Amino acid sequence: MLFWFLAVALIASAVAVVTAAKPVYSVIALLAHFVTLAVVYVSLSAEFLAVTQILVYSGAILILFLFVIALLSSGVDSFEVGPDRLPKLPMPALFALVITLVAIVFSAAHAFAHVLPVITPTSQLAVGSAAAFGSVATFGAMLFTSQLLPFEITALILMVAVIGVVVLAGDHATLTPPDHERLRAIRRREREAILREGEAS
Amino acid sequence: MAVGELSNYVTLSAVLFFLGVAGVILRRNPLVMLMGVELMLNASNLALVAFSRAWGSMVGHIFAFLVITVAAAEAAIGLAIIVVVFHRSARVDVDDVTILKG
Amino acid sequence: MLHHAVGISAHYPLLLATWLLPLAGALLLWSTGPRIQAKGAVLGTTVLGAAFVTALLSIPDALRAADGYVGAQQPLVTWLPGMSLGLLLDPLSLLWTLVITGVGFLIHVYSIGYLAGDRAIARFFAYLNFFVFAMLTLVLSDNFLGLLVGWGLVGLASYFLIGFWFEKPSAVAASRKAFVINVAGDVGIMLAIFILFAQLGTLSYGGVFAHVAQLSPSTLLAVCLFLFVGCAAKSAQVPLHTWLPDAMEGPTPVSALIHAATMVTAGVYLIARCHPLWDASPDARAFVGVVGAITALVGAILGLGQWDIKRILAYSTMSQIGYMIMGVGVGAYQAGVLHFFAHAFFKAQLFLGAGIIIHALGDEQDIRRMGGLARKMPFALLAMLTGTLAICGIFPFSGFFSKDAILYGVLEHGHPYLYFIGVLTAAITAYYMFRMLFVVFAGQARTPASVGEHAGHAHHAPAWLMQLPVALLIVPTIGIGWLAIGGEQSPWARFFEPIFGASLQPLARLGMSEATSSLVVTSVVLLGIATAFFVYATPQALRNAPERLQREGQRMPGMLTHAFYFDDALDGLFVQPTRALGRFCAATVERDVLDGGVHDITVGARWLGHFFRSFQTGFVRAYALVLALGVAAFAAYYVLVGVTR
Amino acid sequence: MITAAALQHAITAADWEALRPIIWIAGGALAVLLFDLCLPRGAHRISSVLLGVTSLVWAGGFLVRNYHTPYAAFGGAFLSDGFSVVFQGAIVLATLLSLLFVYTFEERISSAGAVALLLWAASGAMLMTGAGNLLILFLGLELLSLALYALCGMASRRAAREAALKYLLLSSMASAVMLYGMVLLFGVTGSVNFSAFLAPPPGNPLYLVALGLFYVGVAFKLGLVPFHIWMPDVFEGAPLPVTAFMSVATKAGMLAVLARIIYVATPAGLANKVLLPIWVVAALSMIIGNLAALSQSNLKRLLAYSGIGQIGYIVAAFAGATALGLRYALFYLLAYLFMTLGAFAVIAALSDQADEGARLVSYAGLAHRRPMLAAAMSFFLIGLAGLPPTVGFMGKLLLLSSVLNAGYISLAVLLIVGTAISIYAYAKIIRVMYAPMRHEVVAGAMSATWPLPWIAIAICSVAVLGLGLYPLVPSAVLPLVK
Repeated sequence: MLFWFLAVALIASAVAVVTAAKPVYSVIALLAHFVTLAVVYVSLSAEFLAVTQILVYSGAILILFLFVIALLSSGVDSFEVGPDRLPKLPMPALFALVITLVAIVFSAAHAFAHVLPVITPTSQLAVGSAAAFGSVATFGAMLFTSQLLPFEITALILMVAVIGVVVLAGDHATLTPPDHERLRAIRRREREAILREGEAS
Repeated sequence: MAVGELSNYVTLSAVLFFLGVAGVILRRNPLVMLMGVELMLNASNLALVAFSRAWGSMVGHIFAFLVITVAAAEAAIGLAIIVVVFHRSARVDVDDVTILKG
Repeated sequence: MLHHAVGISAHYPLLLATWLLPLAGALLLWSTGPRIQAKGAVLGTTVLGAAFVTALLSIPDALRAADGYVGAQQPLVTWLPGMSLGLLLDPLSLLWTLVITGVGFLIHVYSIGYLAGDRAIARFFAYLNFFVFAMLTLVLSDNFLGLLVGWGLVGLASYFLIGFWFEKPSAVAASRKAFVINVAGDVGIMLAIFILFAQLGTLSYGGVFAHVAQLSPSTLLAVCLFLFVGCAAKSAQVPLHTWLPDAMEGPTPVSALIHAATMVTAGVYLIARCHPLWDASPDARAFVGVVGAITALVGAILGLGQWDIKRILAYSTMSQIGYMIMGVGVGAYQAGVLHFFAHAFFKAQLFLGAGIIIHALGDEQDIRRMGGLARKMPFALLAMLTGTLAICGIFPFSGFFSKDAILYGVLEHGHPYLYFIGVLTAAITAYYMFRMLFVVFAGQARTPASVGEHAGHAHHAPAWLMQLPVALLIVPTIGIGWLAIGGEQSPWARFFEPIFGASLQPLARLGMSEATSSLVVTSVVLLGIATAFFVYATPQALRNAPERLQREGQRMPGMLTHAFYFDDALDGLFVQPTRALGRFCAATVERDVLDGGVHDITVGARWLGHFFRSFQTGFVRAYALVLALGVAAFAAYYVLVGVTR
Repeated sequence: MITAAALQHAITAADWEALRPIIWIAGGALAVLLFDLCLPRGAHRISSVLLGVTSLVWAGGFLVRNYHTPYAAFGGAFLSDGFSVVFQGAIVLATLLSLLFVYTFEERISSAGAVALLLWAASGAMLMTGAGNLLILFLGLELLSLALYALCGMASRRAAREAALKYLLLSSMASAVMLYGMVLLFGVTGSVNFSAFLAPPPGNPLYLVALGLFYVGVAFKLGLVPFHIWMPDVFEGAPLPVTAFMSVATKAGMLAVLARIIYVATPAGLANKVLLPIWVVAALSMIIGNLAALSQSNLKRLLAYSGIGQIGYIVAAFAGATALGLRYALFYLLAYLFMTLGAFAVIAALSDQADEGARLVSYAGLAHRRPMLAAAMSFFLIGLAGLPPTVGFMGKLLLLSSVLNAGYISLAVLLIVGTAISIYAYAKIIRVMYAPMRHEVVAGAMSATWPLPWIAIAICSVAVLGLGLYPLVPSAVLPLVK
């Protein structure tokens, strides 16, 4: 019963994210979505993940989104201003989505109804004891032993994010007038001359 | 503890995943497109956690944790790019960005 | 240690030297050229002379019989799976090697004089040396892959050399045309190689020829035809010949070396080399023979209407190669190869002689503005006359023996129609070659500038630099035909016994003997010469030559204005129709059919390109939609596979 | 409550040995950043390039050693076998050559940041080549992609930023689709190891759908039609070194993944049906990529389209999953690397910080102004067109023979047709360069400021000719099954 309640909440909040009229509403809907998802994780005994979900997503990522919305000052405007230049897009898009969705759902139902294990009560879990599954301790132990390599790589990924943002933003902050402006103008004129000559011939 | 059929979880995650794709394709605001990507990643995570539980293997949890980390990094870089692209434009619309084509 | 690592063991250092010396010369000239210019010319020539000497010294290697094959095999690459690449010097490749290095050396010497004072003379010699290296790669390779590499490289070298004077737009256009057509030929050979490799798993000549029987007749035909596409492009066979006359935009020594003596005969070499394939495929033989005959005839007809001395020679080259291809195509390999050998000398001589005239007249190439050069340039007359007699096939010049051998071979292999075309072509050849000779040398001078003052040439290279090579070429032009006397016991036949001995044998004896055939050919040739004489060289014809030539140039029917009945009759009966035919071939077939067809394909491909580009709208959401559609297609496919499994 | 199995896995020095090339490169990036803080203003660019090159060369040394000692590190998470080492070598080479073009970045772009990000992107691609399970594959892919998002936008041109935005949105969508495929694979088999996919549960359609989604991600990164749609735009807009890097290193990483999946993780009985879509998109790429290249007027864009075709050739070599096909695909990858990066080096030699010399009009009459550059460019284009005596011809010959060996006649025919079309596209550039000059002003308008691209041109020319005449096909072992 809880599953169905959560499912409805998840889908509703996702629909709200996609259809909201203003970016800020989308962020709020996304927040609701993430929190609900954390509840689902708890229900599947993934405690540590639930906590991470709240901390990282709601605490960090969504705040970033809010910052950018504020920075671009379009957060309060509605999303789509101006004419839609691709009015024929939605129908084929929905067509593609429905086909793929049906493919996955159909084969998933086929697969898990007969072949694979259904979700079992915690007491029958293969891993250690029931309490260990999903716990912070087990998670941490795995992360620092058998899954050490992926963990180390995430450090690199975060480093890339930091440096990448700094480089992109730094470029933006230090807007000095380029030395090559004059040169570029000259070259542009030359090329246009060649182009004209090419067209004339 | 509410435990349901595994295929229910997969179906739910598939639906969420495709709501995310719809967000990417149908919306013109890059911020919402990025949120669509976040929805897709979270849908994957939901399926991962469910599968993990079904198989009794916590590798899925590790995987989901990595996905969350990557999503954070991706959001950071993505937002930076959006700021760089749109910081001077009057409206935030990806359809305005079409000088590369052909 | 090194030879082990690289896989080379030098069994035949002389052969390697012959092959690599021109490359070394080219690299040296490329790197140091701009500084040493004129000395570079001497350097390039010396290198080629050395290559010729080493080639001569390797003759014993080439004739040595060992392990069931004759010649010297030098492995180079041995570590590739299913592939072994190397060099092979046997009588066939020896013949080409000697011509390439020998004639090449003489033409190098000639070029020192011809290009003296050119700003980029070192670059020219670098190209020439590079060409020789490429050509040697082509003929010395013991496998199809090396052949193709050489095949592509000679095309490249030819492209560089035709466009050597890149300030001339016509030269650039000509080089481009030559390159494009040659690349088309390369693709044909590539396809043939792909088929051979896929079917037989080997690319060495020996390996392929040993397993010809494994190929089905249709596969064999496909291989032969794809190979022949390459031959036709390189050897200017109809309908891929159009680049050759244009290639005359290059310097004259280039025309002599590449577009007369060596490169354009690569197709003859390829067919002779691959004769086991042709032996096994009668359909391919018939096709190649017919194309060769048509080329011979069309080249001769097109030669009738030309005024540019080099273009006349170019069409005659095309026509003569048509003979060779016809010969090797129907199975008379020795005769075709003999004609190549004879042609290499007399055509080089003709071009170099023409070059002397052009040089002396200050780059004048129009024969209507020459005339009366016999007294002023006796040496040029000697060179051109002997060359012309040879190309017409007058006894005792080399062309007599080789052309007769081809024609009789064609008859022997059961192609009377081709024989008839060949004889007709011989008559036309005699006509237009002597027409050129008469217009250039007979009568009064029509040149405004006085001969010998080198109008437009500020430099004075010693005259012997250009005359000596021509004089040396006259010797083989007279001499080599004698090698073929004696039928199957002749030195020529015994030389090629190891190569062609086991190949196709001619049909049973025919009603016509070889002597009768020679008589027929000689008489039609004399008829052609006589006609040319009456049209261009009678005292009356010479007296008003300028006006007459002018009129002929303006393509006016001459019945009313002509004072001489005979002349006008000939003109109306013979000259005008053939000229009209020539014009028709040049205008309709060449421009509309060939260029037009190529054009349509290009346009179609362009249109498709634009069509696929039009999906690239620039809208990122549209791209995302394309992705989503792709995902849907994949998902749908996999679900269907999963369900039906 | 730690499971016994988790602790039993002890990490030894050998595990880190297998990763040492990647560690050197990732560490080199840090060194680049640190030195950048210490050095005076004028020395930034050269020190970054030198440090980057040094770390790559060091990594190359370790690769040579690893080639002979295959090892499944971290319990099979990272497989350092001959197969992956060759791919890693290709990535190292491509990164090294791309670094030589770094000076084309604008003055105010932090070159240290760019070099560091390039090195990290290379680490990501190298991780992908050895990935033995989905986690490493996903992380490697994301490491590569994230660095590239930022790198694409590192120029003040609007085109560069547009490229970054498009790449970000489309690639993250494709990554998410691929991730979903991986998740479903995990769900079906209960394992994240590639080796577990060899024995899929019987009668399970979800397994195939999961593979399908996975292949979408692969095809997207490889730029196979119709998933190529992002490539021309991104290649044209991104800064030159980034485009050069992406055209080879990204492809090499993903090709390794595809090869591992095809050769190790595809059940033999299913291979025909499962891989059919891959052959279809490869075939489409050969034809459509080359067709679209016909009428391009920007060289970077043209090389993007030509790359689509070239990668199609390589993927076709995997058809039939023969050992020969893998070896020849590896060889052609090297050929493609040198030919493409050679062409990029020529573009770099004609670029300066104000202008990337990628527009075709800039090449009109180049042969008369810069004959060496024009000759080099023609040489690389001849190679890409697959004509002798270049490695492009040799590679294509080998590819074709392996495709025919595997019995895929139609793919072979399409390969030839694609080659024929591409000759037109490349000949067009050569024609433009060698056309007579009609405008004198252009002479000397573009000048190479650094000798670095000349080094790249020299390396690539020697390799293109050398490998064309003496093809040293790597005898790499088949992917390690663990």
